[in-house]
Amino acid sequence: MKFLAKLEKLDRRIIYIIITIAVVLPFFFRMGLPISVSPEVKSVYDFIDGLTPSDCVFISGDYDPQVDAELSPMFDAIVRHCFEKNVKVIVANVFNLQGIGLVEPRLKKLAEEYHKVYGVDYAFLGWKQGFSLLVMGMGENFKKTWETDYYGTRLEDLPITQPIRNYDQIALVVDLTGSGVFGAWITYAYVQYRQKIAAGITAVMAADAYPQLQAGQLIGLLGGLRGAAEYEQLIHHPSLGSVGMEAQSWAHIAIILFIILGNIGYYAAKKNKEK
Amino acid sequence: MKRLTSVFLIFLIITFAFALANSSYAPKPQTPKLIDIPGDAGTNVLLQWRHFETVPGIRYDILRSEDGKNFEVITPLQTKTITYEPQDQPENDVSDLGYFLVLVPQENDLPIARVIKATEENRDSIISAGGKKILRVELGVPPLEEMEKLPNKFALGDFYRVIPDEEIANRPQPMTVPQKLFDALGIKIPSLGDVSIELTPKAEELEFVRKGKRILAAGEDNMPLTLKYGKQIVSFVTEDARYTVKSDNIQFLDRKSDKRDMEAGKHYIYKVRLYQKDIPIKKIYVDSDTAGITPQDEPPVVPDKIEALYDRKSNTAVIHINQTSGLSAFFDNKTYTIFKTTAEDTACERGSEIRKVSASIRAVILKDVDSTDVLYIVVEDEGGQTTKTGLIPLTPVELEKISLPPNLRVRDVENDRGQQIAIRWDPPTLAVGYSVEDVAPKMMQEKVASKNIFYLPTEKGGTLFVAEDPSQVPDGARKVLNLSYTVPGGKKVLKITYQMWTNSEDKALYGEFSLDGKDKIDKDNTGELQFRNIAEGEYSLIGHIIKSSGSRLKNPEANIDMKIDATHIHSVPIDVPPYIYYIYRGTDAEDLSTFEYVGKVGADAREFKDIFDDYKTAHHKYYYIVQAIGPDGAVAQSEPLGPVEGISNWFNTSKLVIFFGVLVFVGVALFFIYHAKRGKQFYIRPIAGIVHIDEALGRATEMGKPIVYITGLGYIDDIATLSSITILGRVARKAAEYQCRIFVPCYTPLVMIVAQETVRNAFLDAGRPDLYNEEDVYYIAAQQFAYAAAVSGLMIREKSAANFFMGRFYAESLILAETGASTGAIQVAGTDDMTQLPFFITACDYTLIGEELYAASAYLSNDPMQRGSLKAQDFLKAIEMILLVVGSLAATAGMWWFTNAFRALGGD
Amino acid sequence: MFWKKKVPLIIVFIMGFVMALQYFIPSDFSQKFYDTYLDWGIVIGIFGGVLGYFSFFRVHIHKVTKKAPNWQFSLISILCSLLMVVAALLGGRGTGSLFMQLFLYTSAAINATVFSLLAFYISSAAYRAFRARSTQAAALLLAAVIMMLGRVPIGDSISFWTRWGLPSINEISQWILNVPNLAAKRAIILGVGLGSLLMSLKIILGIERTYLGSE
Amino acid sequence: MHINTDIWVLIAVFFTLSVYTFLWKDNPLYKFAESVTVGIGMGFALVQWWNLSVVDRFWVPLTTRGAAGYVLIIPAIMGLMMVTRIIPRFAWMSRYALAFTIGAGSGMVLPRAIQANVLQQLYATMLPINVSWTGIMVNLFIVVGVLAGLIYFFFSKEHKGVFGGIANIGIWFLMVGFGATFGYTVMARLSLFIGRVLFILRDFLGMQLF
Repeated sequence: MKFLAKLEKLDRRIIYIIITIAVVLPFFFRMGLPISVSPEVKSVYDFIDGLTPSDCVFISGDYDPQVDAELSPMFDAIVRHCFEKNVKVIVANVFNLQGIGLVEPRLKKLAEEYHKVYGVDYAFLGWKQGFSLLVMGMGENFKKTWETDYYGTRLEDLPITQPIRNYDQIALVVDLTGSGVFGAWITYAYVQYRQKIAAGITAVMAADAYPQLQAGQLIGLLGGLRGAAEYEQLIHHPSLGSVGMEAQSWAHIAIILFIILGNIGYYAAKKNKEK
Repeated sequence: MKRLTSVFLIFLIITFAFALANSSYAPKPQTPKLIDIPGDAGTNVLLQWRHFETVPGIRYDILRSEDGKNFEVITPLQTKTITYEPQDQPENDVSDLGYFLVLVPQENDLPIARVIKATEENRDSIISAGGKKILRVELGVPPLEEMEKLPNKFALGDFYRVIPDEEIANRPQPMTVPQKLFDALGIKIPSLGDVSIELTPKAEELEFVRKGKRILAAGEDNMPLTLKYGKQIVSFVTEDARYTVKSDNIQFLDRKSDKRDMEAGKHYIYKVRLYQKDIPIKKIYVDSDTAGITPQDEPPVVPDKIEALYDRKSNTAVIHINQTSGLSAFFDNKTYTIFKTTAEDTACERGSEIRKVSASIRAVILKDVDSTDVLYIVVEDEGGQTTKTGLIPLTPVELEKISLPPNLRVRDVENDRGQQIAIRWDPPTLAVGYSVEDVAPKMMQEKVASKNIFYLPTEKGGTLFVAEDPSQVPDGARKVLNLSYTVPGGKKVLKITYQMWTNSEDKALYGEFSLDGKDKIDKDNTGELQFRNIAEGEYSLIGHIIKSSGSRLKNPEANIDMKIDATHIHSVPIDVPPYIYYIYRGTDAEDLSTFEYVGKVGADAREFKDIFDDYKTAHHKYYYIVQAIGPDGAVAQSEPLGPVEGISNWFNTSKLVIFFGVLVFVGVALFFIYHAKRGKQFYIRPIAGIVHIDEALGRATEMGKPIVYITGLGYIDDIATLSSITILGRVARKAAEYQCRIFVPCYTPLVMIVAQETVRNAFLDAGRPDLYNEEDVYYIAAQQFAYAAAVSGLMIREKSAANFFMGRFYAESLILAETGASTGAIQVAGTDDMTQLPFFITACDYTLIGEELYAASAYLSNDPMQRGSLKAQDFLKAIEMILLVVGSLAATAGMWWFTNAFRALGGD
Repeated sequence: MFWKKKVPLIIVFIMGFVMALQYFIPSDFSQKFYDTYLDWGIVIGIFGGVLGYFSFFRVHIHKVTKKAPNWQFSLISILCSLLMVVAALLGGRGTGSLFMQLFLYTSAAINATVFSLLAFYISSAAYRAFRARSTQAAALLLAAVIMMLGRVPIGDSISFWTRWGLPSINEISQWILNVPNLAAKRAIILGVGLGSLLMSLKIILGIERTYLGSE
Repeated sequence: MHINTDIWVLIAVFFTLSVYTFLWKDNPLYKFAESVTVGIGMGFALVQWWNLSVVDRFWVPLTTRGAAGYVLIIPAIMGLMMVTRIIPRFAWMSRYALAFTIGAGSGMVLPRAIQANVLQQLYATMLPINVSWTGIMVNLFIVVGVLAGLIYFFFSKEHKGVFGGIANIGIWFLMVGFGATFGYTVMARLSLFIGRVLFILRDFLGMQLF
């Protein structure tokens, strides 16, 4: 009984160590668990899969380093998919300046991997002051709102952006974010201009996005690392996301065990008190 | 501490070293080739030059000048950023393979590179011909310091370094073949579709691999293999120099625009400027040599695809005119004049004019010709120059009768800025397709290597056969190693896909279907419906289009009643009639030559929106002509429709519901605010949280330890922050009374200023202004993590007895709450942010959930206004609840018009 | 008084009223007005930015000069920010530039790491606080556990009962997410939404004026 | 496995590890990392702000757009007024700018929020409650849950009797919702950690993971 009661207050550090082990080990011993694809991810995949080379997808990397690990796998997976389908890709960081440093190098790398030409197959707009104002402005006049791309080239001079007047020429907006800004996209881009929006959201916010998803304001949703893993599975390109899921599994088990231990301890302690 | 600062200084120095290490090494960029776009008004010039992989630089500027002295920058173009690669791969050393590089000089261009493998005989002749022995090839760009060792020369050519990989070559190669091939072979495979097989590798591939390491020039045969086993060579290294061959061709089109002018016959001089670094203080760049050009206004280019048909049935001729050339976008053709003449008139001079149309016309109907006539067209461009086509004989045909869509009309687009005009037609149509799919097909795999099945590719798909003895296998045949295929998993699903071919006047919302009495609606108009695990057999599907009013569209095309065959896995796509509609816009109904092509739509459209760049241009009288084009070339043309003009509207009727919503909201709010202003005290039920706030304060005073109050990361116009400020007022006041210290670290400057005022006033009210310390209400940094870290530090250092987290929070919430908990402080939190509530709930002693935060602030501040608005909130909530109940009941009763009223699309 | 309090409130009212109305007016004029506002808003925001940077430097310089506890760290912060400016001046902002490298390999890396600390905090929080003290606490606990299992592959592997046609853990977690969770969130959105709406209205009407500060 | 000696990676590794030392206890290494990221982050923001905002969005239009550009001086002045907030004597000036932006902001939010946060949500919650799986297990639960939730947040009446009972149901829904969010978040936080582990294993220790 005494021993069980001790379970109620383990030292934080013990928990930390065990979590670390649970996360690191799977990188060496892989189980290769299958991942079932959820409908909201599938619908994003299907939508992009249905696009033609003349279509254009606008991806906004509205996230900062804190959530890089979770969202960059999504970014890679989606951009890969677009490039494979030869769909045009315009990338920006509408809501997050820090996103530039995270997204731009990845985009360049992928573009080289798929032999894509800047300004023709893809473009990078970076960040500009304005947040929601930008989102609205794009609905009115895309080129005037952005004026130039991240490197200072006027958008009229880029074959890819030249024909884009407003959201009508953008098949899909993909918002990758660790915060609630997808809400702003909905309020300003969907509500006003009926722009189709898909969101790649960190697991936290994802739980939050389900009302909008169910209300049909989002066409689909990638939730956290799992979302990325699922998408990777759909495009047959297992990568960061898939490996991460293994570690996830084990860490989750560890935490659940801790919860159980904690409760055992809790009741044991209560018994002791009653005695 | 000293150590730390020194560590930092070292770190500084290193990084600076890096900054300066970026050397400045770049050769002159290639002089741009200038090309005058043919057939244009002399207002387009194409620039072309090569950018070699090994040339460092961040971007090119394109400069133009008229006098050759002062150049203006037209536009910057980014170069591909170079990734420098280490050079130590041994397989890149080719000195032992005996390859020689020979450069073939060219007229005003870089020399062409040839790579020759030397033999005993020809070695000397190669060397005498200036051949250089290739020591090393480079598949990436070497680091700058490496590159500076050798002069960098450039040549043209694509070469590949082939390092064949037996392992890859021997891998079984996938392929799919139709199931029937196996039936022919007598092997039964219950597959759902094609069977994917794995074959032994092709003989030629193995042969290619066995040839060993070598350098291959692109364009030779078996290019795919070269790409598979080879890597493109960036540069060859000989004793005396590095010859870079890998380059990409950069193109830029300089054309007349509102920003830049360009005139035919005027001389322009161009050069390109390669930037090494872009430093505000000092720019490092190299200019190319200049090149000049005088763009010409060429005579017009005649359409390259003219098809003249004579329809015997209706005795009319139709001419289809197309410019297929990619350059046609630049042409300045203005009008086509069609002449009628005789076959003898080979010079096209004696014809009589029968029609003059704009050069953007795609199809012309001619009633006044007969089958024996011969035509020719005179093309005139903006500059008044003309060109004639050759003689165009009429091809006699019998065309299907084609008719224009019913009820063609032009309208100004409603609820818009006035820059759109719509051409609409009928009938609204519900187009349905379906597919019977297997929910969970099983993946089957089979090893058949032992069965000696061989695959022989032929023109039509290939054949399978069994051969016991490998010797009798014809060459080119490959052994089948593995099969994989899918078999039915049992459960079937029926997917109905539909499209509503309607225009906005029909106000169509979504489709409603019923499959043998099983009703389904697609409220969000996703265009797809699913009927899960259905039994095999025939079904009948009835479908309708539902309007926003809730009623169905009446016309027969908008209602379908079809048979569905769900006996086997297959799909029936939506079929779209093969018509195309061309839309033309003109300013004068009488003069057809004013009509210009504005766009085309398929037969699934019921509307074409002509969108202008701005309101002004749309705000004129316009006429429209619609042409229907049949698959066989038959044409039907409408009379000019209109006139119509773009009108900008003053109220967006599609937002009426929202407008009404706003009115109700404001009305209710004003009512309560009014009563509150008159000092009416509204009742608010006591909020549990408040007790805990006082409790926490009491605890802090007992222990004589300070309080930490966090106003969150929200901005000053955020309701959560404002409520937090109100509560802060109360907390600070109590703190002053109990004389315990209170820290308020702030996230944004504005909030800090307001917080300072609040706390100061609170201490004043409590009569203890002496205790107020400005330093305790301070700004940290508007950076989430910096803030979280600093606050955690504060809580640990000061061993605060009570922590309050009120306002808007993000991911840092848990950092704060956990650190607070670890110091054993009593914590009260409150936020309206759904995502962070769980953490406060788990890690804090009490949490104000969502609106409770507002309520608490209203309760604490005896400000009637706050109570009033809380009351209004309750009242509106009550309305929401009633609407919800009624709405759900209506939906259950199938009265969708009620819920649809709330759809409030806004905009379309 | 008039210039310091009345006029701002009048501006607030006019701007608020006009912008709210503008939403319903598609006309060319209203759109132009709207575009102009967008431009202006952006520019105002730009200069508003100064406030943050100023406060940052003021706080830290203050610390250094006053030799407040840990002032050295404030010094480091200041130096680092200056270093970034210098780096940008020297090498530009492009990929691979010193500026970007510095950001990616220090700031970005550190922030990511700090937020990964949350992985540990959340575990200890779960262990410490997830006690089935009451039925509701138990509900919260259970939902969390199911969610944890349901969102990872292992959840599917361990739900042996699916063979009896019962929903797998994954499906249950989906249901929790799409139904009770959605209901809870929507209830909060509906209420909180009204709250912020009222706040906007009170701001427009000049009733809520905390943000203006007192003099 | 060969250790990456790229200076940048080493720097990142150094900082990553020094942050983790915080798990044991607060220490100078951690404080150092903290102050560095604060500084670098601020510098980054500052530079990007200057180039992307001040230059691209203000200076360039001002100098190139002619009359249309000069108009931008007005908002620029307002922006500067905002800054006067830090000088108590002129603080009142900032009110004009604040009034302009916050007023317009509130006005803009009003109709849009009513559309997205009220009407759209109501529309999505008005669900048919017929006798079927979705009818009961989904729609009914959602409608009841939302109603109960709203009642829980009803402040004009004490939680007693039937009313209190329904409010209690509301709490149940909220709790389950919070639980779900928590469970979800665990995942998110772990993936951050996984991200760092990946960095150490792959980028630093150069292990082949896939």
